[in-house]
Amino acid sequence: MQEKFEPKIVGFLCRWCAYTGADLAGTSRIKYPPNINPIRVNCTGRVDPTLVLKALASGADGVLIGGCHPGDCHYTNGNIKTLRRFKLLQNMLDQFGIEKERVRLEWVSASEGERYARVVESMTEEIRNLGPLNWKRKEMEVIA
Amino acid sequence: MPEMHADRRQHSITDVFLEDIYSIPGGDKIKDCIQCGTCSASCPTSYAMDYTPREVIASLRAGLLDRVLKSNTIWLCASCYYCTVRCPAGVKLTDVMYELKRLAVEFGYVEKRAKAPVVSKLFVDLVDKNGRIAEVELVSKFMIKTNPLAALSMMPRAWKLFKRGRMPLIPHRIKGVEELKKSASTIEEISGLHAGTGKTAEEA
Amino acid sequence: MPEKIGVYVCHCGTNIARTVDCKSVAEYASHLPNVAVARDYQYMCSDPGQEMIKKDIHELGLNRVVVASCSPLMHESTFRRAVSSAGVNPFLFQMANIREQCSWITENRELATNRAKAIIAGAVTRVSFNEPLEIKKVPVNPDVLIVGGGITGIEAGLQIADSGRKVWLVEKEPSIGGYMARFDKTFPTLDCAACILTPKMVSVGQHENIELLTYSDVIDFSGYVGNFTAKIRKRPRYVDEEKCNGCGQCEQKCPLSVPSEFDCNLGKRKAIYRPFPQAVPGTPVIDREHCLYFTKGACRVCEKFCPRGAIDFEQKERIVEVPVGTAIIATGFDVFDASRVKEYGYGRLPNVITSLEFERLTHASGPTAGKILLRNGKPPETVAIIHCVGSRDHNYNEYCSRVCCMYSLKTAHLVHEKTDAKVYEFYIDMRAFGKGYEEFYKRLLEEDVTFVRGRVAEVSEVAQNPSEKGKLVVVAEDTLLGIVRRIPVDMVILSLGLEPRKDALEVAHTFSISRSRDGFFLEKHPKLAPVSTAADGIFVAGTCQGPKDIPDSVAQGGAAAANVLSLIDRKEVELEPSIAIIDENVCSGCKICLGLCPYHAITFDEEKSVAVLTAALCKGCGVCVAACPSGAIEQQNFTNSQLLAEVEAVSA
Amino acid sequence: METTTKFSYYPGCSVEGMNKAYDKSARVVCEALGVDLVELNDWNCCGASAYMSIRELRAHLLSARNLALAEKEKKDLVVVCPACLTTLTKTNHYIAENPRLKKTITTALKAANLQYYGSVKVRHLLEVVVNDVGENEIKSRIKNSLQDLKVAPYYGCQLTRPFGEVDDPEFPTMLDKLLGWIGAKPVSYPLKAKCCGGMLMMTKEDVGLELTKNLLACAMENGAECIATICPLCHMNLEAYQDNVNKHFGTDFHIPILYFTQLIGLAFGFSRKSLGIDDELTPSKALLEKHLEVVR
Repeated sequence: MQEKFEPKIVGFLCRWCAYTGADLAGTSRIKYPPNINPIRVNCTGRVDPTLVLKALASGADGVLIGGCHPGDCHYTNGNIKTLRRFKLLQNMLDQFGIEKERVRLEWVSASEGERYARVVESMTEEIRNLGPLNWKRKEMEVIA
Repeated sequence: MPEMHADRRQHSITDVFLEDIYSIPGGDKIKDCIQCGTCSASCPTSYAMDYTPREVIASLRAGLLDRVLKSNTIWLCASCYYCTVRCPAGVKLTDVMYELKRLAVEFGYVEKRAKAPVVSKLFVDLVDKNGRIAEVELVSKFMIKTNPLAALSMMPRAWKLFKRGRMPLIPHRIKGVEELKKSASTIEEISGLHAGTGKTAEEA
Repeated sequence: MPEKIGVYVCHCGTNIARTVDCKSVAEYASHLPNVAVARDYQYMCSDPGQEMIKKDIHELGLNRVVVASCSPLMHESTFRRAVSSAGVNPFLFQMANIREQCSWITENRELATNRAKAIIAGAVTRVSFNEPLEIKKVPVNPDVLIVGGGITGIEAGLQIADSGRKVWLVEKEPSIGGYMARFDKTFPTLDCAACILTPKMVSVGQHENIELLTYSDVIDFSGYVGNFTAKIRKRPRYVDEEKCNGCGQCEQKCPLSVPSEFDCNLGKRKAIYRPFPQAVPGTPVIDREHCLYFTKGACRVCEKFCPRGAIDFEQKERIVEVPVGTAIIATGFDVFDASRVKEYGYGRLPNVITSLEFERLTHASGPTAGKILLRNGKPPETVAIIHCVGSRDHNYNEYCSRVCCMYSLKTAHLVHEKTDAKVYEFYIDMRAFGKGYEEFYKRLLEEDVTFVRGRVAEVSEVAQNPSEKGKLVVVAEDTLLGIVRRIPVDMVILSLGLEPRKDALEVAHTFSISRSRDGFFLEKHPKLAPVSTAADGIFVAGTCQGPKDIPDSVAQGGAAAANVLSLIDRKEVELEPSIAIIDENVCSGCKICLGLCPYHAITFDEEKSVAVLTAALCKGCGVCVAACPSGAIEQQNFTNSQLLAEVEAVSA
Repeated sequence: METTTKFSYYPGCSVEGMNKAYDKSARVVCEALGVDLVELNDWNCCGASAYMSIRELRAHLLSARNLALAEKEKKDLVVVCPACLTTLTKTNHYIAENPRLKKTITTALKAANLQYYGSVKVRHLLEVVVNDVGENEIKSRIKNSLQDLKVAPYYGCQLTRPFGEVDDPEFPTMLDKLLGWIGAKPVSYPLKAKCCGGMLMMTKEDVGLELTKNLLACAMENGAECIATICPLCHMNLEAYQDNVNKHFGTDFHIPILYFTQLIGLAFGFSRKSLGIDDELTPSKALLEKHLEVVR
């Protein structure tokens, strides 16, 4: 029997909303696939595209960027800056031939444990359907 | 929830009910019922019911769905949807009533001459035959099936309606009725022998 | 110095060990590069756990430490302290969260164990790149801002002021006192609200350490813990607070009466008014929207009769900037708008009233001087009290408002006491959880109130029989009997739920705090940090955090005061060191970062043509770091090399 | 200015059968208002409550077939029967929310060479007249104002329940507003959105009669001279069963029941015959003559 493909997802979670929301999912014992490796940042505004590409180049099959809902950013509007950058990032992925579903930007508040779990769940399923990302081309190594 | 056996009779009536009700969008809200009775007191016909709508859910929880399926409660629901819009737990009680009606017919809980199931079954037959319903045909067949004598008492009103051109006697049959039958049999295939098709015990 | 890393895998009893094979994880970690020792232990946060780390640091010469346990939000500071006390810079410590975001989210032991390994690999790789950082300390401004002058804000304000600290108390309304000032009696003791509240209000007004700003709101709040600046807008009262002695002449002489908001529009007030006689401050305000001088251009009667010349029609709005070190948000609640439940007829059927209106009716200084009367001036013979209006309802608010059961009992008692009316109480579940509450319920049972267990479906004016003629018919299922009852009554009192203030979102933005799903302000931890917020130095207390009764609100006001005083007495606070630093040798002077910084922490040095950072203003969001095209900006403790290393390790 | 708005029109079985006057008056009024109703070709029964009570999936199929036919026309689908409105809207919602149901229905439709993508908006004619046509347009066409005719607007259940998308589910006001525009005096009475008994009149007559009696009594007590309806089934119960109510309860109701489209038509100056008012069992002629300048 072929082994089930378990996608590897890297999550960049802002410490105020998404990371706290992810903690809440755990505290509430909400179950979701353990396919995400959370990396805590102060604000999604810190997540520059290099980090995302680095993750994909290093073997991750997908990347989740999780921030506060618009208007709720602890640093006024870092999440909005991320949103703008995210659009550019999507174009970049497109040029590399990477399905845009592999990188998601989601708003998860500190009280949305359930939502966080569902986001990870749906993302895991989506990437499971897409299959593994084998993307370790030379030019990529240069960028990252 | 595990897949249901093709033959729903292998399962308890409670399990069959829950399987069906959870498949309705928002159907799982039935779990949230806090037994407050808003449904019963909002219901215009609960005064005539054997069990109030709230007691329907209480019965379900107690494993006593049988008594509800045998009762007059489900056939008194007029689909006014007051319970549904007012329920503080978001239970779609009108949909629950529909589901119970279907189960009562499917699992043979209704008496042969019980009026409401008879009219519903007639309705289905006529729609399946013609694609539309002709009220006159429905009413007259219904009277003959349930209470031929009472049909006589209807005569004065029927005559008045007829005189005013409100008793069209020839039913309309839609052109796509054969196509519609194809679609319907596709549904039967997909959903299995009994599941949700509403075939009665006798028919199955 | 070569890196010598110690890795400690915590079982957290069975919290982690149940789904994560901690032994094999430690074994795995021991083979990771630069790891000198890897151990697993029952409770790393316990004293023996911490001692183990310290011992290894001393004996094995560890210079970096990773603890894999719970969320860093729980114990990061604990372990930082531990390594620090053993002589290792606390920032050479890295925490790996294998509980909240690993062991608790799945039942699959194999997957959870693999995930824990990857998370630890990330932390171990990262910690090699961590750099020692010095935590900067700044002095705490001992002045405190309190927003909201209800019982919670009053309690907090007095506690803090009594300790000798200065309090700025900001209240939106013309007087402090909040909702409690509008209540007649308080449950379950039935003591008179005013008797216990007004002395406290007076203390606030007279306290030498309290600067009271009423008719005011906070429009901006900036800075960081210990050093905030509040911008407060003080709306014009058109009465000089210094000159006015509260004699009330102006109110008597004012020719214009309008409905009183304080009395739920059941009574009247003048265009120049104090909301209620015991208002603090006692200075009236002129209601610009109604005042004849402001609307028609003529009158000024109040000015004529004021013996102190305190009326000042020229008064303007003032903006006050106040430096404070900490803030307590105690902005309270709104009551649910009963007209939203159309089937209860509020606003359509005259004798359907709200619980708040009832408070005013039964209050000795209310519009009926304490008499409970129908709109036609007659006392009711039958009264129905409906619980849970707007609460426990997915159409409105899902939560229980916590106070309604008890105040409904109080309502029933007062109706009983003041009229001969028969009282029906319709409840879903009777929640009597506080001290003396169950006893109070029992007392009401003994007072012959008729309790009907069932949520009311509608209040109808349609009579189905002669006994219902001219009555309000309350329709509910008596769920204990399974029959629908129609009970004709004269008066219906709707027990309103509590809601977040309409401006809660704005307030949350002003203070950079979050809200929970129900819209109330979010505490840092529901059990262990109930009055703290995620923003250091900003606390929440009372009903702005969630529905609660007076005892709990007062307790929270006191708790917030203690938190604030503890911070002040520390005299200094440590600043988050994860701020940006700009390498001016690399900066190309493109100025992209300048526009991005939300705190104006980056300025431009025209001479050198480089960007310059003011460290005290930086809050460490990292937006500039991610945007800098030449890589001249780094974020301490979130450097590119740290993050890239962690990313690479967890992705592999 | 002559503008026409085109809609697909779904009359529904009830209107095709015993309640032709509703269809007739709706068409007359819409023509006058520049609302072009194009009858949906070969429509079928919507799968209404009686069908839904026996077969769930096939009830949705019946609805979906109509929606698929309407989707081809690329226009909103207008209905006059609130039960059809609820049934069609329910299928629309449930297909959108339940992928499994959508798959089943899509497969079944395919067997009949049909497809439904979920884009059709189902609307009741009352809502179209009030929201799309509007006050000015209606007032400008009044030739024969109803001159303070006291009308009790009767909404029944399914215009606003369960979905509540067009008006308040407890106290709708749309029809009140419309009646005001055509010169009538809408009677305010608390039962305007209560249930008339619906199909129970056939299967459980005593309950049906009780509910209908309550409505008639409440409208009368509040001064109504006639009742405006928007549903063929409500109309039938209130009108054709008035005799039975009187017999059963010893009451003496003789209150004319008129479709809202008939009332608009009268205000626009159409003859009673062209609006199907001659078909009614409780005559309204005398009443109308009292209030209208011209009654033809």
